[in-house]
Order: sequence, then structure tokens, then C-alpha cells
Amino acid sequence: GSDSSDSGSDGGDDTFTIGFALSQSGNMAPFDVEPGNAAMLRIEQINEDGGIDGKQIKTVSKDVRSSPETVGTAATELISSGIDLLVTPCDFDLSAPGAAVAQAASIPAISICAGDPKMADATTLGDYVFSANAGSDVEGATGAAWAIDQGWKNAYLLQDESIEYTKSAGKYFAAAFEDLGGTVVGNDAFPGGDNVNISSQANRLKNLATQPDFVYVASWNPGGATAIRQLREAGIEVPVVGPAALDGQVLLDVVGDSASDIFYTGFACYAYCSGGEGDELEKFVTDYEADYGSEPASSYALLGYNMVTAIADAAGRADSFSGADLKAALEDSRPVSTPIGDVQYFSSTCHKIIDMPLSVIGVETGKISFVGQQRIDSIPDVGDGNSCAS
Amino acid sequence: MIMEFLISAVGLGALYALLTLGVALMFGVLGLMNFAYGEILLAGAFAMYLFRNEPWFVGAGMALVFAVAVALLSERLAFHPLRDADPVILMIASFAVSLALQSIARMTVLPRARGIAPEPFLSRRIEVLGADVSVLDLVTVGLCGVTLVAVAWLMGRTSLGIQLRAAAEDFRMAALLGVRPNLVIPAAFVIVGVLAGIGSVVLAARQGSVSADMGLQPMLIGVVGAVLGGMSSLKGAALGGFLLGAVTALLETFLPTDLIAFRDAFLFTALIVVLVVRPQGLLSGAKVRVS
Amino acid sequence: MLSVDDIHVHYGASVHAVQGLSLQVGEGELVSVIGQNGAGKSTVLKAVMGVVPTASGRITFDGVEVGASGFSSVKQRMSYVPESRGIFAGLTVGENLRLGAIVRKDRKLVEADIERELERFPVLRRYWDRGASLLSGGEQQQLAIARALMLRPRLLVLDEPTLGLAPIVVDLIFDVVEQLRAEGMTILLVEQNAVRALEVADRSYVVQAPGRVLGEGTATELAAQPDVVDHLGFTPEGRVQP
Amino acid sequence: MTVLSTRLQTPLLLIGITAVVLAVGTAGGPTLERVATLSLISVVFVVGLSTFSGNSGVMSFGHVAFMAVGAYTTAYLTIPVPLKGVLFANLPESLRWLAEVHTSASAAVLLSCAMAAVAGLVTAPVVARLSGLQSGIATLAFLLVVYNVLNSWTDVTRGSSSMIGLPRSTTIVTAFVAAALAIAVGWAYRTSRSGLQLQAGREDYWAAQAAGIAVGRHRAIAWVLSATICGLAGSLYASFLTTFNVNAFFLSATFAFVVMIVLGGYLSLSGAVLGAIGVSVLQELLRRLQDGGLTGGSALPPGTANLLLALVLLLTLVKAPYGVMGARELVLVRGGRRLRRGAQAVRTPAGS
Amino acid sequence: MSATQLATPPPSVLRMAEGGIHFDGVRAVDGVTLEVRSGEVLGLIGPNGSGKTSTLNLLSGMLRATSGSIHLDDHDLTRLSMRRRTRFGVVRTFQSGRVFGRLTIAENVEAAALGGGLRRREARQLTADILAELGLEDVAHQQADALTAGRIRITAIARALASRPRFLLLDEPAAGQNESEAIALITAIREFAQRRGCGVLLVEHDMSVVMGTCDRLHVLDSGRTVTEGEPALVRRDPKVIEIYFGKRHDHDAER
Ligand SMILES: Nc1ncnc2c1ncn2[C@@H]1O[C@H](COP(=O)(O)OP(=O)(O)OP(=O)(O)O)[C@@H](O)[C@H]1O
Ligand SMILES: Nc1ncnc2c1ncn2[C@@H]1O[C@H](COP(=O)(O)OP(=O)(O)OP(=O)(O)O)[C@@H](O)[C@H]1O
Ligand SMILES: [Mg+2]
Ligand SMILES: [Mg+2]
Repeated sequence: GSDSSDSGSDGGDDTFTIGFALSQSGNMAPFDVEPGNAAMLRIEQINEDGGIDGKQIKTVSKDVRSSPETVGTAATELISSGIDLLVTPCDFDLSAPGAAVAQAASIPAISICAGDPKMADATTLGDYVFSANAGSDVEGATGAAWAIDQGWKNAYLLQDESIEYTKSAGKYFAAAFEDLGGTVVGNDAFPGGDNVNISSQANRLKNLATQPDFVYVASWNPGGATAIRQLREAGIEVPVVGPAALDGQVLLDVVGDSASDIFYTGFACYAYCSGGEGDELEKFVTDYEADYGSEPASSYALLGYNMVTAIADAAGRADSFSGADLKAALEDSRPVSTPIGDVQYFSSTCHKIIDMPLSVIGVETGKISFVGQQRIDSIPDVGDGNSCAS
Repeated sequence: MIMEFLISAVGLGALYALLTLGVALMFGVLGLMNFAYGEILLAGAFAMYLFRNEPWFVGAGMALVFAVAVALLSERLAFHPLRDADPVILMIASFAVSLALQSIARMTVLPRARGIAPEPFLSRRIEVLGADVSVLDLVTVGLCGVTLVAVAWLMGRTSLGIQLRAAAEDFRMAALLGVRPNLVIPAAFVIVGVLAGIGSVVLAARQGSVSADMGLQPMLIGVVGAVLGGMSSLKGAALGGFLLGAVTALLETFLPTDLIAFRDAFLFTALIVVLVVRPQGLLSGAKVRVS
Repeated sequence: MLSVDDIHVHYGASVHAVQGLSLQVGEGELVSVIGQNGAGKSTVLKAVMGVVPTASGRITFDGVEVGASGFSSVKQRMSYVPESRGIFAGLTVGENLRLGAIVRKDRKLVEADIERELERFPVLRRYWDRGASLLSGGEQQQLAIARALMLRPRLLVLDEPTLGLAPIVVDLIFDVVEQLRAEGMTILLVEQNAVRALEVADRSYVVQAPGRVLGEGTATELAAQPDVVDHLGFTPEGRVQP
Repeated sequence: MTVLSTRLQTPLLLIGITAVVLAVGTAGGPTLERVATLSLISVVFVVGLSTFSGNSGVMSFGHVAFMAVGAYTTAYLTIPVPLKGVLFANLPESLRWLAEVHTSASAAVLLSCAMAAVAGLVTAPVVARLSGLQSGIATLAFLLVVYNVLNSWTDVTRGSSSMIGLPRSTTIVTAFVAAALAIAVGWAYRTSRSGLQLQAGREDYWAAQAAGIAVGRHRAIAWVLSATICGLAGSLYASFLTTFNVNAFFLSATFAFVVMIVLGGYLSLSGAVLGAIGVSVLQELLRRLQDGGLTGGSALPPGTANLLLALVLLLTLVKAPYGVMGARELVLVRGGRRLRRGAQAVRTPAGS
Repeated sequence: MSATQLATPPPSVLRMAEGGIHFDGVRAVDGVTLEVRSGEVLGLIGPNGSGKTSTLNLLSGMLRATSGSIHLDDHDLTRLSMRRRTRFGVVRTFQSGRVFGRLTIAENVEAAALGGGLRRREARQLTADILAELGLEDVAHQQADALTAGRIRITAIARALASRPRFLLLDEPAAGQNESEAIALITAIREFAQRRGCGVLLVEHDMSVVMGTCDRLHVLDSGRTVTEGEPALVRRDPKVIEIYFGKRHDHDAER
């Protein structure tokens, strides 16, 4: 009887139970479904390989329907059913109510792929709250570092104001780019959302005295893809760089066959992206397709897969599956091996991925392909109390 | 440069006018503030995605077909049984329809956003009066004009138009005079479907993506524009939509960068002010006497 | 021609407005229905036109059951002027008038009929292009009657057609009614002006709440029925009782 | 039955129903308690909305904005000061003091209501002037403005980031007390002089004017009062969830509440209360159904719950076009529990 | 009606001087001067579309006059809203009833009493009195929607009375009533006017009502005054017969 009232505090348990409170329906579902699927895939694999020290991983899932109230309710229900660890949605704000419930019950809660750097701060939502993503701060800074490596000196920042993720990606991009000696020659903003019209912004950019070497589009799909498409339609042909949320088949479809010189910092290059596959990555994609009938449509899926590896690793090292022991083990993460190489997860001050190579991916006449890997040594300090910044 | 700003403002205005026209027609004719209008647009845009590998006009044609089909279906299943209900109830019913259609779209064909590649012809830019103008904007303006004239003619000059307006106002009396509501009201939905279809073609060409919740913003624009222009007058509604679009574009042009995020706040505050000054909308339609 | 047989009509669960009423209108006959406020007169007309459903009883027109599936009063060429006039406020006067002939195919004759109605009610010509709701009450009433005549109906159902009309127009309406009857039209008339109604009608029904026939017959026949005279407060032959 | 007790029947019955929710929530374990608390908070909100919409006949899409005002005020007043220093590091100079203020939970609730009332007062002139659809759209525009400002004024509101670290001070009991209070206030207004006049204005604006009724003024009164109640709901919501972000106060919340009030019958207070509780229960049932909690494990495809909700909503509207209660109120007649028939909404065919 | 709250006000005059209004070219009212004095019933008659309702709209403030002025004694009402005029005691009814459909009859009347500024208790008392006077007690707790057209008109009048009018402007109150009901209504109006010293402007086409009630008649045609005077005289005026009564008017008057 693993699913009775014996909660995570009982270390003598022979199963390890993860509760998934993800959006399987509603407008946030697109962000949660694939990473969730990939996580399940990884759990299956671990169980087939004998589990964590012989203990099987059990899962319980609740659809939180993209609603913050439901997240809290589902988390409450999961925790009272005795889970050892809670996985919350990819979106920080949707995660928060669930994380709050977990924090109160001293059960670790890990957001499957939230990119908002605030998720990393153990003092905000609480010290039981983690995110299995590197964060938009890392993405922005990585984009900047890569651009500098291309020899580009002048950047133009086109900021999507709709969500926190895009705002901090833009902010960290600009800070890192200037730290590295580049100049941001201009910036502009648009409200974002799914009804994008940037003709005014494009006009302003075209009439700029110094034309930039590239434009950093701090946005997300599908609005970001639309913005890039409209830039190109307005006749702006300089390279475009952006964060990971631009990743996916949809970018390619939106910008069309003739678009080129579009780059973004993704997590992996697979399926719709060519040139980056290692054997392990290929195996991940085939396994995924075998289980779910289609290839993953963005590299976020891999984050869910990797998260389970990190959780299993920590659980294997933990003294017991009690919340406190699990948390301690998570905070003491060691690099784990993933299809994209070694990834260093959490520490006691930084509750998100500390070190992960990002894949720079480029769009060239309708093809997405791997351009290279980019690592950064440090995140610039922009004065927002980022606990992972140097 | 000013010219370019102007043309893009006019282009957006024309798109909004198109959106508004459909909402206003449905309201003016059926008293139905249709929140499911967004999903009718979605159906059209989805057709554009489905037929993205066919020639562009096939996709556009199918967009009309899909939009009309969804419009008719929603009439049959939801609005038909509610014909005598009051406007608030109809509005809520339309919201339920919207929710249902969206859930179905998400569960079946559109679990996540899909892209539609740009049509080379539409994404070209040409020189007009010394300004560099996108063909899409010109096409939008043209479509909007033609649609407006066609709808005005249909509603004002044809027997169908008279019957429609009569049936909308007093369902039973119209039936007593021989208007066949079961033909005429679906006809209104067909017209609205066609309008939405046209709107969705333009929308898809601009946004390049289709997602289950893409209809929400255009629907809101339609509703707000229609009220701004004066609900009972189609001309007013088109004007309202046009202004909404043009002002949006102008705000984006003239607001300083750090205030662009507040565009909607400015826009909707202005809307409230206009409503307070002219509660009946910019152009009020047929006057109705109180006695 | 029109036969109403023992009908019952309810509004909601609590109002039983017509309770077992029967009436007959023969071909070419002018029949009036009179009775006090709330007697159920309008309800009977609504039932005849299929506007309210009958709970029981039969209504037939030319042998075809009213309200049976597929029946449309227009197809049977029945025209109706409701108590509330049923003017379409959002349409112009002209559009309202044309709507009366919407099922007719004989375009030419329709134009001629429009001309005839405009002769009859000059005010309609004057306001042809105006929103119908802008008309005064009496003008709207004239429009409603003109519109009903546009169908060239076989049966004309009038619910208080003189409501709100100036005496001179009331005369006109009664003249029109008599003329139509002379032309052979069948007419069912509900009227508050009982004296005039009895005067023009071939036969009349006196209805009493809740929707029951108190008496029936020509003015003279009715005058012979004491309870009818009592109910009406005057003898139906035209003199007010002292 | 005396006049007094007939007048008090409806609110007492409604409070009784919310007490049942309290009882079920208290007895049913943490999940049920959570759901019950949220549904009681919905009752507070929907009663607030009904105080305006039910009496004025104008459907408001803007009340969620008052809820937001209440929630943000509570957040500012109750998040521990040290944490606020971190969260609001970039407050503009003139608002620095905001990072320092701190009040007790109960003072925060009162101040939240007050702030919502202020927001109501500021917007009241607009509402007083507009009727019908225009008013509905103006309220929607108001919501869009508030949302946009909250979402974009990052330094002060944290933009689209969540507010975090609120102490949990709403319990199921406080939620119940608030719901009972809201019902009492809502009923008192409905039967007040202003309430009756506003209802007259709802039925016929011009006739009400002709009867000397200042419809606009009464609309404004109802607006401010309902804003206050919705502010209360927002405060409770914030200190129940302990974290929230601006998206909780936008269109999907608006629609959820509008569905509640319309399903119950938006012209009646009983309809508002029953709608709020009914839809909350329905939502939870559907959630459990979809997750397999009711069918013994086999989960239904994701999205089924939303689809079913839409269908139930449509069916209810077709069967009861004025909501479950129509314009009626729940009363007990002579000891027997039944609905009063007198005030049914029968429409006159073919106009009247 | 209970005397406590309703002491008879001093006699006064409601006067429209050269009032006019036009709508897109139609001069609905064109320089009409008329006066209603407290305690009298002034009948306003004329062909359909002659401007009677429009005149009433001008007096009540439903429409703003494009020319001319309206005074209640020394108070200039010309620019006041309908609501303010009601507070001054100039109260109207509508041609189409316009009751508050989903309120009960009692609530209809009470709302108007409250609108007139009464306190709750007073309003309830006044409502009870008015309902009793007009014989509406039996339907007091019915929803107004469900009544017959005739009852709806009476409710509208009851509501107007609840505004404690000094001048009552009635638009075709007897339309749709049968004879006995019309007579009952006239009696009630007359009695009310006399007892309360209230002036009444009565727009009506039913000649038996007009002749039986009015102290004076004012005749309009195409927005202009045709004649004014005692009912008996007006009835014999050949101009009025031509435009309004028609040849058969003698018969009419007899019924
Ligand atoms: N829509 C309705 N809902 C409820 N009851 C109604 C409705 N219409 C009519 N009634 C009731 O039905 C009864 C008959 O009404 P009806 O209108 O047929 O009377 P009538 O004889 O035409 O009266 P009037 O002379 O006033 O026009 C009345 O008691 C009335 O209250
Ligand atoms: N709001 C308006 N817009 C345009 N024309 C109007 C308006 N109101 C009234 N009229 C016109 O003004 C004229 C006078 O109308 P009014 O309603 O005053 O007539 P009335 O004397 O009351 O007639 P009835 O006896 O038929 O009620 C009519 O011809 C009418 O068409
Ligand atoms: Mg009748
Ligand atoms: Mg009139």
C-alpha cells in the first residue's frame, strides 16, 4: 500500500511517488504536455532499469486546467494522497499556488520548465521550490555571448512586454551584451500576445541612424515568430536572435521558407532540427515518438526528461524520501548525464539549473539546424536580487 | 515615412473594421453579442492551415467554407433553441459555445499553435505614392471596402435584408407575415460566417499562426469597435473598428518605448471617454422613439 | 371557414386565459368579438394565428388544422393586426409595408396595392422613408392595418384596430372594414367600441373572463339575451341604457 | 408569518446554504476544505456582482478589477516587510513608503475593501451615465485598463510576476463569515429604497426617469457598494492562495463568475448564491470526473471537463433561459419548502 | 389618499409659451401656447400625428423644446430634465404603458413614491392608498408583466399618482379600455384632480371620455393650435369637425 496515508516522511517505503499537477487542458497546456510526456517516458525507463535503488517510481497526475485555483486544489489533493515530490506547471505563475501548498507541507515542488529567474530564489516562494530550467536570464546572457562571438557589435532590442519570461530575457540580454563590450543601439517594445502588429516598430527601426548588426527579439511563440515574420516583411534583413521560447516547429512554419538568419538559444536540436543529434538525443526522440505517436514539437520536452534524471539522482542519494531529506539531496545536486551532455542542477542558493549548455539553433531558408553549443560562465547582476547571478 | 505610418494605420484599421462588421451584424440583426465569433474566425484560420500546401485561393475559399460551417452549426445547436432569450442570456450562451468550440479544437486538431507560411504575393511590398507599402495592407483595405458596400447593399436594399431585420426585431410577427425564420436566421449566420472567413484570411496572413485561443482578441476588438461605432448602424460599426485600429497603430507609433506596454490602457481609457461623451456610439443607427 | 372548437389556452402554469371557447366564422362573414378587459379576446385571436399554443381543442381554417405541423397562417392567406401593432421599429414605413406582401409573387399587383394603401392612408406616403418607430401612435396603427391588407388576405384578423385613432380615422377604418366585407373578405374583429362593432358585424360573440362565450348572434339576437345586456351595460341595438 | 420574517427569509435561507458548504468543507478533509473555501469566496464575489448587475440589469465585465484591487492591496499590506524589500526593489521614489507599511490581516481586509470602494467611486460617474450594452463595454474597457496597468507597471505591481509570500489568513470560517455578511449586505441593498428604485430603472429607464427616479445615482451607489464587496472577495482570495498573479483577474475569471451569476439567474440574489455554489461544485465534480476520481481510476481525455461545463451551461440556458432562479428569490412559504410562484417570468408572445 | 402627507398645494399654472420642436424637417409642434391650471382637466385633441404626444413630451421634459419656454408659475422648467420636472410635480404617463415589468404592481407604485423623495414608511402608506383608490389591491403582488393591457394602463396611472403630481400629463389613458372601465377611470381622474387641486392634461381619442372629463379643450393640427375652449363649443366647430371628428361625430358622442 503505497498510496495510502504514508506520506513522503516514511523512508522505509518501497516506492517513490511523484505527483504531477500539470495543465493537460486549457491555454497553458501546450507548455506542459510535452515536457510532462517526456518526464513519464524517463520514469518508465528508470523503472525498467530497476528504479531508484530498486524502488519503483510511481506517478499520480491531475489536470490543473490552466487555472491557478485548480493548481492549488490539485496540489492539496496530491499531497494528502501521499506523494513524495510534486511537479508543477512550466509557467511560474501557474506553479506558484501549487508550490505554496507544497512549501507549507514541506514537500519539494519542482516546476517542470519555468524560465522566470525568480523561481530560482529560495527566499521568494520558499526553500522547497525549484525549477528544472536554466531560466531566461541564462538564455538572454547566452544569446548575448553568442552574438559577441559572431563579431556583432551593435544590437537592437525588440522587447515583448507580455510576460515576465520575455522581460527578463531582454533585460539580461542587454546587460550581458554591454558587459561583453557590445552596444545596444536602440530598443523598442510591443505588447505581445497573440495579436501582434509591429509595423510601427519596424518602421522606427528602419529609420534608425545606425543600423544594428542584429535584432534581439525577446519574445515567445507564436507571437514572437509573428514579430520576426513581420520584421522580414517590412524589409529588415539583419540577423535576428532570440530566447528558447521561440523554439519549435511553429517558428519555422510562421516565418516560412524564405526566411533566414534567425537564431535562438534552445535546449536541444532534434526532430524538426537537423545537425545536432547525438545518439542519445536520437534515441530520446524515437522513444518519445514510439510512446506518444509524434515527435516532440519543441526542445522543452527534453527539460522534462532531464528533470526526472536529476530527481532520480537526488532521490537515490537522499537518506529517506522525506521532504527535508529530498530537498537536501536536491540542493546538493551533482552534474547528471543527459542527452545534451552533463547538466548541473540545483544548489542551496540557486534553485534552478546552474549549468547547462544551450544549443544555438538557426533558421536558414526554411530549415532549422544546429549552429553550435554555447555556455556562459556567469550571469550578469542587474540588481534584481537574482540568487544565481555572479 | 509619415505616409508609411499612415498606410499601416489604415491597414490595421481596415482589418479591425472587418472584424467589427461581423460582430455588429450579428448584434444588429439578431441581438446576439456573439463571443463565439472568435471561434468562427478560428475555423477559418484553421482551414488556411489545413490547406497551407494548396494554392492560396484554395485556402481562402476553404476558410470561408469552414467559417460558414461553424457559424451555421453554432446557430443550429445553441442559438436556435434560445431564439426568444434576452440579450444577456444569448451572450452567455455564445460564451458557452466559444468555450466548447475552443475545447474541441484543443482536444482534436489544435493542441498547440501551428504556423502558416507567408504567401509571397501578400508579403511583398510595393511603391505607392513614394511610400513603401505592404500588399497585405492594400488588400485588407480593399477587402474591407468591398465587404462594407456588399453588406450595406444586402441589408438595406434586398428583400433578404428587410426580412432579416424584421425577424431580428420581432420574431413572431415576422413569421406571421411570412418571413421564414428558419431560413432567414441561418442566412444571417452565413453572412456572418463569410465575414469571419474574410477576416480570418487576413488575420492568418498577418499573424502567420493559428492557435485555439487566437479568436479572443479579434473578438474583443470586434465587440469594442462595434459598441464604439454605434451598435445598430453597420456604417458606425465599421467606423468604430477602423478608429480602434488606426488609434492602436498611432499609439504604437507615438508612445515612447517605455509606455508602449501601456498602449491598451490608453486605448481603452479613450474608449471610455468616447462612450461617456457619446453613449450612443459615434454613429447611432436608426432612431427609436420612446413613447 | 374558420372554426374554433372548445379551446383552452394557458400562459405559464398559473394563468388559464381561455377556457373552452368555440366560435365560427363563415366565408365572407364579418364576425366581431366583444367583452371586457382581460376577457380573453386577444388570446383567442393569438390562438387562431398560432401565436400561442392551445392546450386542447381544435382550430381549423378551411378544414386545415391551425398549429398542426407545416401550417403557416400566411400560406392560408390570413392577415393579423395584433393589439401591439407589431410594427418593426428598425424598418422604414415603406419596408414595413412591403413586408406585408413578402410572400406574394405578383410584383406588379403588389405595387398597385401599395399605391392603394397610400391613397387610403396618406400619412404613410408622407413618411415613406422614415423609421417606423418615429410615427405617432395612431400613424403606426394605420401602418399596421395597411400592412395586413397588403397580403390580400382571405381572412383578416383585427385586434382593436381603432385603438388610439382619431374619430375621423375610426370612421375610415370602419368604412374600410365594411368595404372589404362587401368585396367578400372574411373578417374577425375584436373591438372595444362595442356599439360600432355590433353595428358593422354580421354576427358577434360576447366573451366573458376567463375566455368563455356569454352570448352569440346578431345585434338583435343579442339584445334579446338579458345576461348579455346586463354584462354589456347597454342594449346591443345601439342605445345606452339609462 | 410576520412581515419581518418573510423579509428575512431569503437571506437567512441563503446564509443557511452557505453554512452547509462550511460544514461539508470542514468535515471533508483538506481538498474539500480548499474547494469549499474557494466556493465561499466565489459567493462573496458573485453576490457583489449581483448587487450591481442584478439590480441595474447591466452585466458588468469589470468587477474582477475590483477583486484585483482588493488582492493587490492585501498583498501590499500583509507581505512581510523584509520580503517586500526584495520584491519591490525598484519602487519609484514617491511610493517607497509602500514597501514599509504593514498591517494586521483584519486591517488589511478593511483597507482592501476601502481601496476597492475608492476605485468604484472613481469609475462611478461613467457607470452612472451609461446604460445597457455601452455600460457593459465600458466595464469591460475598465477591466482591460486595470489589467494592462497591473501587468505593465512592473516596478510597483510586479507586472506579470506573481505576488508571493502573503501570510495565509483566510480560513474556511472567515470565508463563510464574509459570505454571510455579503449576502446580508446584498439583500439589505436589494430591498432598500435605492435598490427598489434601481430595479425600476432596470425595467424601464425612461419610465423611471418620469417617476422622478435618479437612475444614474442609484446605479452609482450600487456600483460602489458592489465594488466594495468584490474588493473583500479579492482580499480573501489573496490571503487564501498566498500567491497570485495578474492573470487571475482577467477574462477567464470574469467569464467564470459571469457564468455563475447567469446560470443562477442574474436578476436575483438567490440566483447569484446558488449559481456560485452550484458552478463551484460542478467544476470540482467535473475535475474529479476527468481525473478518474469518480469513475474509479480511468481518466477521461484532458479538456473533457471544459467541454462538459460548456454543455451544461448551454443546456441550462435552453431549459431555463433566465437562469435557475429567474427573477425569483428563494423563500419558504408557510413552513413548506418551495419556491414562490408569483413572480415567474412569463414573456408575452408577439410583444405586448 | 391620506391627508397627512398631502396637504393641498396652492393653486398654480403650468404654461407652455410658443413651444416648438421639429424632427428632420417635420414640425411636430410649431409655436403652441397652452396653459393648465390646477384643479382643471384640459383636453388635448387633434388628428393622429398632430403633435399631441410631442407637446406632452415637451411639457414633461422628455424632449427639449427647440423654441419657446415652459413655466410652472414662476419656475422656468424649460431646461430641466424629465426627472427634475417630476420632482416639481409635473408628472406624465406614456402612451404605451411602460410599467416596470418584473416588479410587482405594489413595487411599481412604491418605486415612484420613493423617486418622489418620500421615506420608506410614507411611500408604503401612499402606495396602499393609491392601490385601494384604483382598485388594484387584488393584483398588488402580481408581476406587472402578466397583466392585461388595460390593467397595465391603470398601473401606469397609479404610478404617476405616487409621484404626487401637481400636474398630471396623461397620454391616452383610456385606450384599450371598454366603456365602463373608461368611465371609472374618468371618475377617478376627475375626483383626483378636484380633491388634490391637481391640473390634468389629457390626450385622448375616446370622445366619451374627453367630453365627460374635460373642462376645456385644446385642438392641434399639424403642430399648431386650431382652437381652444369649452368642450361643447369645440365640438361644434366646423374646422374641428372637418379635421378631427368627421361627419359621424354626433353618433360617436352619444355612445
Ligand atoms: N403574456 C401573458 N402572460 C400571462 N398572462 C397573460 C398574458 N397575456 C394575457 N394574459 C392574461 O390572460 C387573460 C386574457 O388576456 P387577453 O389579453 O386575451 O384579454 P383581452 O380580452 O384581449 O383584454 P383587453 O381588452 O384588455 O385587450 C388576462 O387575465 C391576462 O391577464
Ligand atoms: N422622434 C421623432 N422623430 C421624427 N418624427 C417624429 C418624432 N416624434 C414625432 N414625430 C412626428 O411628429 C408628428 C407628431 O407626432 P405625435 O406623436 O406628437 O402625434 P400625436 O398627436 O400624439 O398622434 P397620435 O394621436 O397618433 O398619437 C408625427 O407626424 C410624427 O411622425
Ligand atoms: Mg386584448
Ligand atoms: Mg400620441
